Amino acid sequence: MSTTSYKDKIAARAAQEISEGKVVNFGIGIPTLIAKFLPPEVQFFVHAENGVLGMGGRCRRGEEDRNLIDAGGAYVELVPGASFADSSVSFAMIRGGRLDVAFLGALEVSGKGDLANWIIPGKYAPGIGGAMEVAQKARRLVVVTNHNDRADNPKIVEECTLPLTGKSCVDLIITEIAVMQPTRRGLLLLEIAEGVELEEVRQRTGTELLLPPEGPGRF
Amino acid sequence: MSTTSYKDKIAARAAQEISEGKVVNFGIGIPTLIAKFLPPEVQFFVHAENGVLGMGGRCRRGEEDRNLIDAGGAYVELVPGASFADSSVSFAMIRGGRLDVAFLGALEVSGKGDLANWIIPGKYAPGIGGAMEVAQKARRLVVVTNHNDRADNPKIVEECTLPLTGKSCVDLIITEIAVMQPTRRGLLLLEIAEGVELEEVRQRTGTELLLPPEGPGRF
Amino acid sequence: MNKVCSLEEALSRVNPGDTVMVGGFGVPGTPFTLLDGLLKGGVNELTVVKNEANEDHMGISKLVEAGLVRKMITTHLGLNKTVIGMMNRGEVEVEFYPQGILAEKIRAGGAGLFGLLTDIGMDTELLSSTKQTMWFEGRELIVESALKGDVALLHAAKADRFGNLVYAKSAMNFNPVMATAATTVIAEVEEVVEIGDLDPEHVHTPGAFVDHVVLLEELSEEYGILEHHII
Amino acid sequence: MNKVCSLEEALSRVNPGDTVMVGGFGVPGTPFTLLDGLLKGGVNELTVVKNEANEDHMGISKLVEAGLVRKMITTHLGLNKTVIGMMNRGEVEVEFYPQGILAEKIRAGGAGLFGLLTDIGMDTELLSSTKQTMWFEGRELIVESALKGDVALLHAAKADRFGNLVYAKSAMNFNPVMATAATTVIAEVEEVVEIGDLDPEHVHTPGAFVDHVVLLEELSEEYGILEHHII
Repeated sequence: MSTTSYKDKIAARAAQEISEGKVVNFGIGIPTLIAKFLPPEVQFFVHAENGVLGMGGRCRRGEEDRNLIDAGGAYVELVPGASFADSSVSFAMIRGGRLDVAFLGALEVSGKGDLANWIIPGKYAPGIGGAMEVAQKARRLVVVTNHNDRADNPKIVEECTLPLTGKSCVDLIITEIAVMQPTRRGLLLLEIAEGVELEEVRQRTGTELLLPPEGPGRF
Repeated sequence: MSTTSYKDKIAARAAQEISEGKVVNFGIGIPTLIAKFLPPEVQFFVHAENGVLGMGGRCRRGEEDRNLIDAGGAYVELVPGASFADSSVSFAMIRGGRLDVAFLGALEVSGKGDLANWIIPGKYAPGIGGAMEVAQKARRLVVVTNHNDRADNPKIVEECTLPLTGKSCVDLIITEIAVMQPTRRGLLLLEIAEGVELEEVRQRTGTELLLPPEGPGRF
Repeated sequence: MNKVCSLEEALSRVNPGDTVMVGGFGVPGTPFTLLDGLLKGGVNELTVVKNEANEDHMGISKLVEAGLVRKMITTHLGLNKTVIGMMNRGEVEVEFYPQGILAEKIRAGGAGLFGLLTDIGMDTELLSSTKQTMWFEGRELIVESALKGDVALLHAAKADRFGNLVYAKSAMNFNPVMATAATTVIAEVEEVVEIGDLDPEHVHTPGAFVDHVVLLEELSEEYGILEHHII
Repeated sequence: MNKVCSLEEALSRVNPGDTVMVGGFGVPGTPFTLLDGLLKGGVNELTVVKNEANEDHMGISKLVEAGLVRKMITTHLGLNKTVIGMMNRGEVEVEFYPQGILAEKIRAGGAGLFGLLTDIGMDTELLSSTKQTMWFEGRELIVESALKGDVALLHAAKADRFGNLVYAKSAMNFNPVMATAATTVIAEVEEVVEIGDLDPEHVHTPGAFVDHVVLLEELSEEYGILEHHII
């Protein structure tokens, strides 16, 4: 799979986690691709940490508004029903439990649902931004990530080695080859991508995979 | 002096404590009479605990707006430059130090500037409302009160016997016969009402009065 | 996407024993119709969080008088002799807070915080004797816990179908903070507009906080001008 | 009643060593003209509170690069390699907070509170190892102190002469909370209107919080569209 196609594969599967009326937050990277896989009749509201609720897609060139960006700096459109709030209200929405589902990338994610995605000590430490609050407080946290890193090491591990963004916070992990659910007993393999064998998923995953009684589905 | 005239006497003197551009809070009772003694060219902004900043006078009959009251329930007008805020912002303004001057009534006030005005144990205990925050946090707190209670006992005392609204919070006391300033050394008698003798003020006051070097003025 | 529903459907979310936050400061912003619905339903053992108890025989006072309220968390009952009498006779439990501290406790609950540190009331016998205090950065402070509700009942001037709310004038008061602080947030509104009809810069409470919107078909007398408050 | 004054007059209130709160999240809401004024004045040893350090060679970054900033209190520097480099070389001290917790610390300062209790970061090594914690109502929580500034520098779309402010779209962000939290609050604005021209229900920051208003005669290039953020 090319880079583009595996990212799209992940984003398309992630889009199924959004339904009518939901309040959604997209982290940077793959999460920004998810919205385009939702049918236009599904009305949902995208939250950005800088106080926008109800972002649409990115602006077409020439239609940018200097006062309207998302939390990553991109110029965005608004959907009907949008509103603006200050930073304290925007995060009250997050910590108060009004984000129905959030999608974040990962550096490492453990079978118990621990997430590390904000710091590589000595290499990359730009600050936590809003990620810790989103990770800890979204009602449902979906991690979307390539299954392995550039050196082919598993990103889904037994224990995170990097400093955590949040502990036991991940509800679902979607990669280009598998959909997995952290549970108290371990990581449950819910779905395998079309054309991928169970054995490949096992080999490329850094923690044991539990199988549902009916066996994993396909996506 | 009749009740009306002594209240007006106090309110008129209190009005001199307000100047251009100030943010002001009026408690119930005598404080509500102060605004009418200010010349119309002085632009100031009256804050109410329920979120109004920039109240004008009371509405003329028939012009009441069911959605616009002050913190005591009276229907009020707005001045140009008014704004509405929620209760948390309204009190952020108070506790954050943005009330330039507040006027409150008193049950008792001590020479050190302690104020008691919210509870008479066993008799009257309706709750503190916003008075404690106004008393503790206004930049300048002016107590406006009749000098003695209905039984002719001094309301200005050595030590308050009633539970305090605020400790060492009073900057100025204005009554129908005197203007006094609580200081660390004791209560300084700044002004005596026209036609009143120093001896009368001393007799009707429950704590020692200090005199300024130049002697008290008249009002 | 349509949060507009009937009064009955919305109020079916309120259960006996619930903590109910009720917007309003005096008449403005008080959800009289939702309160009448609760009264009719007879849901009891309620803990009610409200600035005051309205005035005698109005709004929340009717629920207290009917014995449906176990406890009130409030700031001032000065305009309600009936509820003060019931409090003094032990017929309703009342917990008082300074008004802005009540607002902050609710706001903290809504913002997913657990408590706040304040000096309000620190030197007064009533407060300093009944609260948890701690030393922080060289001074003793009161620790106030965050307050959350099972349900919040609000009144707004307008809503769209997503639940974005706009309040009128001094009817805002406690409504925006309570909108953030309850598991289920129900707003009665005087007008429902289509999604997209409200200016995003003028929305007071974003729709994400609101679960149900009830359109008022008429405003009862309680919403009107109170004769005794006219000069 | 007129809080409108010159840039020079307003900035004369900023002194070496001050804690300066600066509004903005990226370009929107950043007071670039006030920051350029500070840079020109060379006031140094500043502690700056800002969501991020803008991008390289823009806004607050220019003050950091000029060595005028002793310490930044911020949430994320991901879009500014220059300041990250200076931080790594020890040329500027940086204190990071989770973004919403920074907003709450500022808000608490503005609301006259002294601190707040939160569980954000409680289970992460970085935060739980460097913060004061306490047990409260059965759980361990982080105690965050309130944050106040000597000066706040804001950007708003409109102001009246009393200092009532209206922000545009996502240019609101940290401006309203910072407006409450500093001894001296200075807002640069794109338009000044007469007192009475703003709708009282649409004012975002009441004038009581604002000390000085500076009218921008023109918007520099920094306020415009950033080419590299266009798709």
